[in-house]
Amino acid sequence: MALDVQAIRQDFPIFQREVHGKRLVFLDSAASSQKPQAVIDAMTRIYTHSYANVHRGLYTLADEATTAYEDARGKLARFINAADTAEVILLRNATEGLNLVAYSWGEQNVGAGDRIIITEMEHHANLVPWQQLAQRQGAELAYIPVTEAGELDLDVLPGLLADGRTKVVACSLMSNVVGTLPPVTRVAEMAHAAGAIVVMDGAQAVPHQPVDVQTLGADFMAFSGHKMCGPGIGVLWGRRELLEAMPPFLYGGDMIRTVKKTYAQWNDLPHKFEAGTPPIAEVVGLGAAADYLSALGMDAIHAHEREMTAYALERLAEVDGLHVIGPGADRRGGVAAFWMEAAHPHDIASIVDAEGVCIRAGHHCAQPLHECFNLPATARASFYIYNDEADVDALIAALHKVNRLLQR
Amino acid sequence: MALDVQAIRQDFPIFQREVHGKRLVFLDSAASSQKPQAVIDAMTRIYTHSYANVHRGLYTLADEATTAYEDARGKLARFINAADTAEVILLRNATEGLNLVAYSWGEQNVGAGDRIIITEMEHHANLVPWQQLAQRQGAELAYIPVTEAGELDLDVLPGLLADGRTKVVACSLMSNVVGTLPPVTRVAEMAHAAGAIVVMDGAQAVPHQPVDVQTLGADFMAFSGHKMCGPGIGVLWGRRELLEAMPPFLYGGDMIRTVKKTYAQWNDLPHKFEAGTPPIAEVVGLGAAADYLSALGMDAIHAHEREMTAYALERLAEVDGLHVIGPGADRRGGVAAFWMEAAHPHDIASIVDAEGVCIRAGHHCAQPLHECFNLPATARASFYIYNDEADVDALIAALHKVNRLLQR
Amino acid sequence: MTSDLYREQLLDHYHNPNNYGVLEGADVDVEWDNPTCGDKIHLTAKLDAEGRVAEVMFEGHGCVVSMASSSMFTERVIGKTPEEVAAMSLDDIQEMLGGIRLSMGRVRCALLPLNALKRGMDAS
Amino acid sequence: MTSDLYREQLLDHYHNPNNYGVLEGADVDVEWDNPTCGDKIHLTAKLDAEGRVAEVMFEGHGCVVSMASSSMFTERVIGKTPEEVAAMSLDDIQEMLGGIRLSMGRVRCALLPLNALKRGMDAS
Ligand SMILES: Cc1ncc(COP(=O)(O)O)c(C=O)c1O
Ligand SMILES: Cc1ncc(COP(=O)(O)O)c(C=O)c1O
Repeated sequence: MALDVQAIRQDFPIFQREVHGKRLVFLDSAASSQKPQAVIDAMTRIYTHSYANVHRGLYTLADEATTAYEDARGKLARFINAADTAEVILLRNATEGLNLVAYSWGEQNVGAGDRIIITEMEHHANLVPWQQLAQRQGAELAYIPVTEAGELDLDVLPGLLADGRTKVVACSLMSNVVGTLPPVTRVAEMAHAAGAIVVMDGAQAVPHQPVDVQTLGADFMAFSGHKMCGPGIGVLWGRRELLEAMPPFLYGGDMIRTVKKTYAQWNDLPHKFEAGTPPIAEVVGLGAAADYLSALGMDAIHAHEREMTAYALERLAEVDGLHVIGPGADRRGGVAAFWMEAAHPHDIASIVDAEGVCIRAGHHCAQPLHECFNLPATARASFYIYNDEADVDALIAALHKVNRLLQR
Repeated sequence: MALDVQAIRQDFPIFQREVHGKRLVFLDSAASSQKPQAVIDAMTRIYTHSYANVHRGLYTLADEATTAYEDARGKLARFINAADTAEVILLRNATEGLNLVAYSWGEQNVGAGDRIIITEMEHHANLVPWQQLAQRQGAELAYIPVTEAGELDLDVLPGLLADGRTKVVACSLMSNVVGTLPPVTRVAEMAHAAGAIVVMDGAQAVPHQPVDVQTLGADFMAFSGHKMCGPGIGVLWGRRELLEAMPPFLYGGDMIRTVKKTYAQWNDLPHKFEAGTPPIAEVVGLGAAADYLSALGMDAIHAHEREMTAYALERLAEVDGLHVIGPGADRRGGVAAFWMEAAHPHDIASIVDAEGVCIRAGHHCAQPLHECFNLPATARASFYIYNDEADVDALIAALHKVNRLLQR
Repeated sequence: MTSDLYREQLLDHYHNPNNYGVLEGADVDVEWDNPTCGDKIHLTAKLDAEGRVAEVMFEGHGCVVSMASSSMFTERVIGKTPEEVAAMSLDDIQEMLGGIRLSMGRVRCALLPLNALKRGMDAS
Repeated sequence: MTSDLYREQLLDHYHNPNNYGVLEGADVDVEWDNPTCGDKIHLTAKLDAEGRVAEVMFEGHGCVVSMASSSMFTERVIGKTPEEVAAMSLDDIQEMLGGIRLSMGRVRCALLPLNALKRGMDAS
């Protein structure tokens, strides 16, 4: 079933506004997506009807809030097909999820002389925590290189894994710049065979394609609510055995079973990793977002974005002096990062903004990846459920204007 | 100017609902407060009008979102009279703020043989992070005791500070159980004279009374947005020199200046401590909450709650076999924790809920404090801007019903 | 929901619990608590030759739900094998309490005697 | 706002910058960049006997804002004392660029030459 983009756009109130008198063409969902009315309403409903702090209240309002909060956790567990709802930890953002693993699992399991393997295409969120962990522990940080085509060069992996010193392999399910979809299941098999655990960054994948943590091969996976039609929160999924063996990360209310003056005992999963008051309405909103996406169908969403991406790559090739980085449309998700001979990425973004087109310019929190391409920055368009070919056409027209203004 | 509680209640849509066919009497704001329409609207407006990821976008939507986000930070800085907006760090909750200090400042500055002083009345959020830091670093954890009247016994403090081994004193501005307002400025003077820094837990104070971080004597102070009419986020304020000297806590996007494969350099304050995508609409909502409270006037709010508390303590004394713990009304903020001879706190909360009255039962994340009173749990009523004497009357009537049901 | 909790039957068990006390020479002897609220139970049980629950007594303090649940539980489990006890769930307890749906905050209270016995039988 | 940035005057400076190149025997020689976007500048300056800026040249690459700002800046700072340079702010740069209000994402670009010179004068 193809997506009905016109109908979907009606669900998102922001598309009723214009920018500089032009139709809003939002091509920056890889940074953060827009929100449908159903998600906004779910949060408003909590605040206007059932708000109270969760988990510790015995009155009706608190029970309603707790039930809504835990129901949302259940929805998120089903969304990624987690075997166990208690494996779903609700956090600030994907970044916090990856840091939690690097601190709590990492400091317990990675020691001097051990190796951590990541890839050159990681977002800083799945790079700097490992780099700093390696520094703190005296471990080695090794990179799987990225080829000119923007793919992982897995040839180095067997050699890196051979000595058994590798404790963790961290890899993105999809690059937020080149759009590459690495063969993560194969990476995971190799890593597991060598005794390493596998941490996957699902921030760009979970919003856009079906993800099943039971077949993926990951031991941990983090993703962001705000990139999947939800508010600004994040999720960490992890295998129960690993989560249970880990020490807590943040300490405070709700994550304890008992506190004495000289010691404390920890609460059960998932609460052990959720210290203090959570963003209650936001979690409920993210549950509504999972419902919204599931109703559209993750397969349909993925197919729609593939079509959009193929069309976009075709049309971008028409623009004089424009170069897209990364693999072909059949091997990538819905993002296209590019550079132009005549214009700095900042200028591209500013000039197309005047036409109502929102794209991002910069290193997209992936400086080492940009170094592979010898570019300090790129412009990036990314696609989601509310984009169609007319959006791509608007982008292309605006890019021609960039050339008219800045080519000489 | 006295508060016009009837008018205020009109601002909070939740008071249009009933519970079990009864008027909603919400006496659990110490756990989390209700939200006025102005706050809900501020968040909805971002989602329906100006949503995009912040800080890295050059297009109009991103600029509007970033401006709204940073404006809100400015409002919060003014709300606590911070000298510098960059000293205001926006986090998940107060708990995360206290953990950030314990990890980032603590691991750098507290070593084996050093001492950390906290009080017996701390919420677990300002207790467990220090307890665990002490364990990790081999430092000593000392407690300022709580007297039978629920006050701090400061007599022990000079002795504890005398040997110069104390690196940090952490203290709440107001107990969330006994309501005590400790003499924090005096504690801070003594601590500073002994060379220690002072971390204050403002979670119960900032929503209820004027707080000026420039005269308070704190080096760090954490508080929660959700207890002051805002959504589920938190704030850490810290002195610039200290924040600048500290290593980052969470690593990822936005908190870096440069990332190379082998090292990274950090961004300026406050971004250094805000890794990844923040809860954008929620921060804007908290800015609106600060505006809302400022318009009522923090002095007026404080005076209103003092009156409410005095009235409540007077009326609670009428209930047979009921015992309030903590100091008199002139020495406490707007909470009253109590126990009843005839009823377990759980039963108290459940039975008054049937009358529409929301109170909390349990240890309120303060187990060591409850141990001082030899009670595993208490029931707690707490007051805010939308409560009036009729709410207290409803509570008292419901408590008489508890006795009727369970006294024998 | 609330009214269900405080209806006559549960209040009777709360005020006049069955099998209140400690069994001499018990095969199972366990203390268990809910630190969140301070509910505490000391549960003792004798097993028959096949390992079935033959006799149970409890002592403790807590809310109406935990105490009434404990009182009713001491009768409900008689004759059960360790496997049958291990298989008992929240649903069974809610049914035992008269078919009520407990709010999330009360689940642990109601489960206090079951969790104590499960733990005690594991250890014995 | 956007149209302001790309009006004739700034584009002229971008395409035909003033004082583009490197000064021989400079008193101030500094490289400075915005890692976020890759804007880079190499700025050289000579000071007169009183320490005032006598001559400035720049080389580099970046967006229209950073390059036009650098070009205009090389003329705007002539004759300024170190204190006067240190006192220059975003407002001055916005005024220099023709009285535009820069969006938050563009502030660092516009400040590139000023920040470079401040840093260079501190070091010299
Ligand atoms: C005194 C005190 N400190 C800290 C906290 C923790 O706040 P949060 O749950 O928002 O992190 C609370 C509230 O629960 C509190 O009352
Ligand atoms: C691949 C990838 N990983 C991680 C992140 C970090 O997500 P967040 O900012 O929500 O923590 C992002 C998005 O910014 C991303 O694209």
